[in-house]
Amino acid sequence: MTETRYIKAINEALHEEMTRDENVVIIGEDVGAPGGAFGGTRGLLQAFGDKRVKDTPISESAIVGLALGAAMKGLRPVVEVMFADFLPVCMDQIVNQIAKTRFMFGGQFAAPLVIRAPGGAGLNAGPQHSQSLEAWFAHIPGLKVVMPATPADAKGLLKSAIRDNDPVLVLEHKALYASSGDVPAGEYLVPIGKADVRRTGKHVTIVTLSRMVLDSLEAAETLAAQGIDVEVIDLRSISPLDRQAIFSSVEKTSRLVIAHEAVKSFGIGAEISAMVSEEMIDVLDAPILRVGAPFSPVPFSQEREYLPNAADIVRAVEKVMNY
Amino acid sequence: MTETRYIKAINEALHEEMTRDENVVIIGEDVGAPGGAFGGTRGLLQAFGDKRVKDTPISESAIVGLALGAAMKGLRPVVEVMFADFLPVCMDQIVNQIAKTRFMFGGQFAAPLVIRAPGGAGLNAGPQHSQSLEAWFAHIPGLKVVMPATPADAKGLLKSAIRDNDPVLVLEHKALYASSGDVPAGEYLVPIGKADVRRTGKHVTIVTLSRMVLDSLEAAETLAAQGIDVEVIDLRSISPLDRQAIFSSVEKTSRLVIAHEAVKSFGIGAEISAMVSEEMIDVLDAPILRVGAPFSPVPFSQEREYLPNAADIVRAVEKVMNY
Amino acid sequence: MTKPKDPAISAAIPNDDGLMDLHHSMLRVRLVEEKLLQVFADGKIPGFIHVSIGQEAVATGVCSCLTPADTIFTTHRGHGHTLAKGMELKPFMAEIFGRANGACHGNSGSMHVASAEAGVGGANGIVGAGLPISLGSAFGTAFKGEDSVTVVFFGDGASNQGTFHESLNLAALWNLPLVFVCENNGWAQFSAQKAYMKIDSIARRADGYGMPGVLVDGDDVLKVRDGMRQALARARAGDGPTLLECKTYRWFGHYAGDPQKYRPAANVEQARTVDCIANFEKFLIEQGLAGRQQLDDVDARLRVEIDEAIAYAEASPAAPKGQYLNDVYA
Amino acid sequence: MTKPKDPAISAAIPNDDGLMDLHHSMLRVRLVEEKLLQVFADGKIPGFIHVSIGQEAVATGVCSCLTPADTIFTTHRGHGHTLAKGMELKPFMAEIFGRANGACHGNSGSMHVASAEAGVGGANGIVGAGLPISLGSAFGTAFKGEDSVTVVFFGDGASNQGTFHESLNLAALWNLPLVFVCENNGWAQFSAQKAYMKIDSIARRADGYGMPGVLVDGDDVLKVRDGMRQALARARAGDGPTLLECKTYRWFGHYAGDPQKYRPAANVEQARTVDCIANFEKFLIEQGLAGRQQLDDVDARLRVEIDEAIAYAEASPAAPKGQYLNDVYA
Ligand SMILES: Cc1ncc(C[n+]2csc(CCOP(=O)(O)OP(=O)(O)O)c2C)c(N)n1
Ligand SMILES: Cc1ncc(C[n+]2csc(CCOP(=O)(O)OP(=O)(O)O)c2C)c(N)n1
Ligand SMILES: [Mg+2]
Ligand SMILES: [Mg+2]
Repeated sequence: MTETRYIKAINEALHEEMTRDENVVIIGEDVGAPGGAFGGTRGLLQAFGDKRVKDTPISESAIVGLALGAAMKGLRPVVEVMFADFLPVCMDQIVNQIAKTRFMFGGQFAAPLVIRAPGGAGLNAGPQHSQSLEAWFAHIPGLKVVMPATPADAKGLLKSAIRDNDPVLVLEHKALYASSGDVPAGEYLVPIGKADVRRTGKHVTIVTLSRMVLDSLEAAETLAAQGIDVEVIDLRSISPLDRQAIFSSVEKTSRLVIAHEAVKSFGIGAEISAMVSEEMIDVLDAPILRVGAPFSPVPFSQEREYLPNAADIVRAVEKVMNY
Repeated sequence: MTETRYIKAINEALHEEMTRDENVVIIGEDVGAPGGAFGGTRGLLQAFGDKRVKDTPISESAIVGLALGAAMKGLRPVVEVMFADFLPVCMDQIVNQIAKTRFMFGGQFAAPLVIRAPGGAGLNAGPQHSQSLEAWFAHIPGLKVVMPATPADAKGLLKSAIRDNDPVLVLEHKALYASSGDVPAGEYLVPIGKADVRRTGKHVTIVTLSRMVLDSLEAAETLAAQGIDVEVIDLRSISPLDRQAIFSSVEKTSRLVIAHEAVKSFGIGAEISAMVSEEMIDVLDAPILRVGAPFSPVPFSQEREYLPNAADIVRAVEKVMNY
Repeated sequence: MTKPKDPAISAAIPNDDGLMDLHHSMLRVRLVEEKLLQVFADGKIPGFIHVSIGQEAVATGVCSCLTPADTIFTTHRGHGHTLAKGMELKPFMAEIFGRANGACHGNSGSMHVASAEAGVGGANGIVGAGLPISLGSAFGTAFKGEDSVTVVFFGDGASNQGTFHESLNLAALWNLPLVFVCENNGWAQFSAQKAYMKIDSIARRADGYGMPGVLVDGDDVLKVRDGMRQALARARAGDGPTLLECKTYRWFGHYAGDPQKYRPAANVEQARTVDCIANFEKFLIEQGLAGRQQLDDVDARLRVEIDEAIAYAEASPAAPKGQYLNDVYA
Repeated sequence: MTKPKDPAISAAIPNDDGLMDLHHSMLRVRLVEEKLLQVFADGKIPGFIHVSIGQEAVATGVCSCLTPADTIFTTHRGHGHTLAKGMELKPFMAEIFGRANGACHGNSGSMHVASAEAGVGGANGIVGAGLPISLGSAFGTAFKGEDSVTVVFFGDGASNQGTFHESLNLAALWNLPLVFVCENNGWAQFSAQKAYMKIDSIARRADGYGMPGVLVDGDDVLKVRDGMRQALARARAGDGPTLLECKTYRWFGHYAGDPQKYRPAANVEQARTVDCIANFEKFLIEQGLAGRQQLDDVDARLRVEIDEAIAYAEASPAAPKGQYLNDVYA
């Protein structure tokens, strides 16, 4: 275990997987000598050469499609899309091609590739550089989607994603890149599709992910001071979703709050809420509340006011506790 | 009132709006002399000339972006995207440009344009020509999204969309194009954001839209024979969503089933379920159930087995009634 | 193209430089698609199909230069390319019929035929979407040190999609072993070429990427083959990609059943006077390379093969219940 | 470009063919951006900014030919274009500072400055995304019978996005009154041009659309203006679009604060010896069109204007609570 920054943990995962498997290749804009816009691919060109670390033109559709073709030929491409907001630029390749390749061709071809893209706000990057669009991808059969909240998960999930035989979208959070935490050195895999109980508690369950895990844990501290014992579940993967982890926790607490940074309406919180109320409405002692962003693009100057935070989570938990 | 086909109703709306407002222009692939892939723009070139009816290359991003620029200059473009499955091809223009234009520029520019696109399955068109992706668009602030189920709504919603000062995505259903129904002649507007109670009932509410309205009404008939009195709400718009219509009905019935053709997971049913359980959990006498497609791309040969249908709705209603 | 499995051909007549194979391949595509039109009209095929009748010289001219180790990517109008590349007829047909033993388990039909075995990376329903994927295929084989080549087919309409541009730029930049084959049949769905581009020849665009662009007569299988041979030689020598435009004509509607109100029947009739197969047969006979009877025998044998494939497809079972859930994830 | 609101200039010195306006415009952009770098380093501006210092001749040469009725679309590196087109400095600055009376209510900052009044259809944070939108602007004005022209700026990096291709094809096909200005500064973020395209000159791509492509020295404001005058004449005469490539150099990092480890400082120093403003001042003095003192006076007046705008922005209130909900729908 060493204290490592989130972006460094990603870099470590890439280094290790490239060492382990010579079919792992890195593709993206400025991923070579510059080491990526945020430093995720730093040192890889020097270590593995320009056969395996490929700088590309600004052509997201071509890049992501290229990864698919290479994966069909047995490579394990890891593509970096500089901001998750640019995924819409190559949406056809992701949704109509990559996600459907195995299905459309009856299993004749696989698409074992990874797309890494930083989402989320927090750097005042404005409406076209701050979005959280994970709900879209979770709705698409054929894709897997993970969103690490900690440096350890950033490493362990990425390593698992690279070894996965299906396409995995790794949605990193750019405001977490500079955060630090303990990261196991060397081989460390976090399974895709498994949530993590980040704090156990008995009064209310918070299901959350990515940056909002930090806000949720902060809220849990505040609430603990009021005698409210909160369980915090970090989903880590949203597709596949660890339904069992959610059900087990709510079974125990009978109360559920869901917190994510994306726009609340039609966000992933909706699915979790619907799924729980479908299966265990009688267990619930209060309505399921969701904390998410208001229905507006991410503003530049009012970003902090706009973003959901620990105080919003505290209020939601108080509401379900006082119901 | 005349018995009119859904596609003809769309065509009528376009004719009328082009006659009313000379700034309405039609843009898309094969929309001119051929009248569109499904006949929606038939006769418009002949009636209004090639200044207002513009055939384009196969360049969805350019087409949709062109509509935005034209709208900023005061035109009222109506773009046809041949299949809703191709919206991912121009997703950046829709989501990062069109949806955010008013916001990003502080209201200096507006984007009053319409994108028409047929979604849904039913013609064995396979995995890349049959999707229902409405949940994505409902998640994006700045867009409005409507999905007409009947010829009358197809006309009335499209006319309203063209007059709306915000961008409106009109998701038609290709399997409904040939369906007929009474359509008021001439001026007929269906307000955006208002649901329609297609059948009143007191035991259970079905919230549905687009093609599944027909299945829901069929299910309601079957259930009526068993003495179950179903209320069917046709959303018509999903953004903005008519929350009040849903709440009022559930207030009365205490039971809710949601039915849509899209993949169930992370579909719009999730939002509706979450919203209702958030606001009125104590009113509910049973869990909210969702009927939607399984988690797979739309298959070619097994399309009928794959698609949710009236029988699935009947089963869900029986389940909530017997709860 | 895998060699046609018809020993009678090579035994009976001189097959100088594979000419009889070219004939066999073109005629096979033609007869398959004519049959498909018929069974489609009979309502035996769900969904819709797009035929390439009249354009067979492109599929054959290009694929005759390839080995099974080479990979092609094609379009909604991909039957010809796929068969010329050597895909087995039975799984091809069963897929179009939507049966369990179709090449794709009936998941996807005519628009997505594919064969890993024959090096067919798949037809594609999204216009222009195959080009980016083909980049990766070429990159992948080069990465592995294989000397195989990737070919991507696309239409004149597709050449106006952004993916065309991004892909040609990247392929030229990386010197990929890739051939871009633009099958210019003059039409995109219901529109004629002049309605969607100002220039006549798509090959002209190659220069903007630093890549050679070559225009050949797509109705002459030998000219297509010559163009392809040169492009392949470049690719195999490590000299990078080529844009090969093959000018031809779409004889039928965009899809089977298209009433084609958008073009005068007379124009189509006129274009049909240039028949790549009839012309090639004439050439073979004139050159003394084959006799009419021999060609008719090929035709007869092909019809038997095709009838068998149709019978196979029709006799094949529907996909088992819930099959669509089996191929979503590994 | 609206005329600079500085009567002293035109009164005091001969302003042959607007030369002093060109100087004023370039220097204004330069001084504004130098100031922005400074206040950004001081932590007064949230988010990030991209400056165009060294490239002012492009913004000025192009926009000096335009009237407020003409419309431009620009990029993440759009300060220069926007100001040269005549956007007021105060709402510009207040937007970059994220204040309530910023041009966009503080919703979006440096990457999205826009001015309906000045004909600035907006900067854009998505590389290549402005091109499709510019099509509609040109279509819209032509539709209404206006004789105004639309100009879209984009970078060398952007010229590899699919949107470039689709937009040039459509503009040529429809003969739109549009000028595509490629500001080729040799870099896309952290990569040099040869890393993302095989050809040197983007203008070479115009031919593939049936459109003229013109390459000019983007560091010479008069050459840029000449190129633009010809492109504009074509557009206004109804002869359609032009691709005008202006070759220049990015003096600073991609964004303010970029450590630029990816390029040797010496190369940048070398490139900076070509300074469009210093060269133009030399020319003005040599031609006897201006004296050093006069130019310094312009500089001094601009600094006052800029300081006032900064003071205005800093004194401006933050956006009111919940402002972000106000501009989502009409
Ligand atoms: C992105 C996209 N846009 C539109 C379509 C509808 N469409 C299918 S084929 C076709 C015409 C294609 O023309 P071309 O590329 O010349 O190929 P051809 O049909 O002539 O073989 C169109 C518009 C599509 N499938 N995908
Ligand atoms: C679609 C998209 N991809 C990548 C980026 C990240 N990005 C911002 S600017 C830039 C470089 C653009 O280069 P160029 O077009 O030459 O413009 P310049 O910065 O040189 O003015 C990149 C890669 C983006 N904003 N949008
Ligand atoms: Mg064609
Ligand atoms: Mg540049």
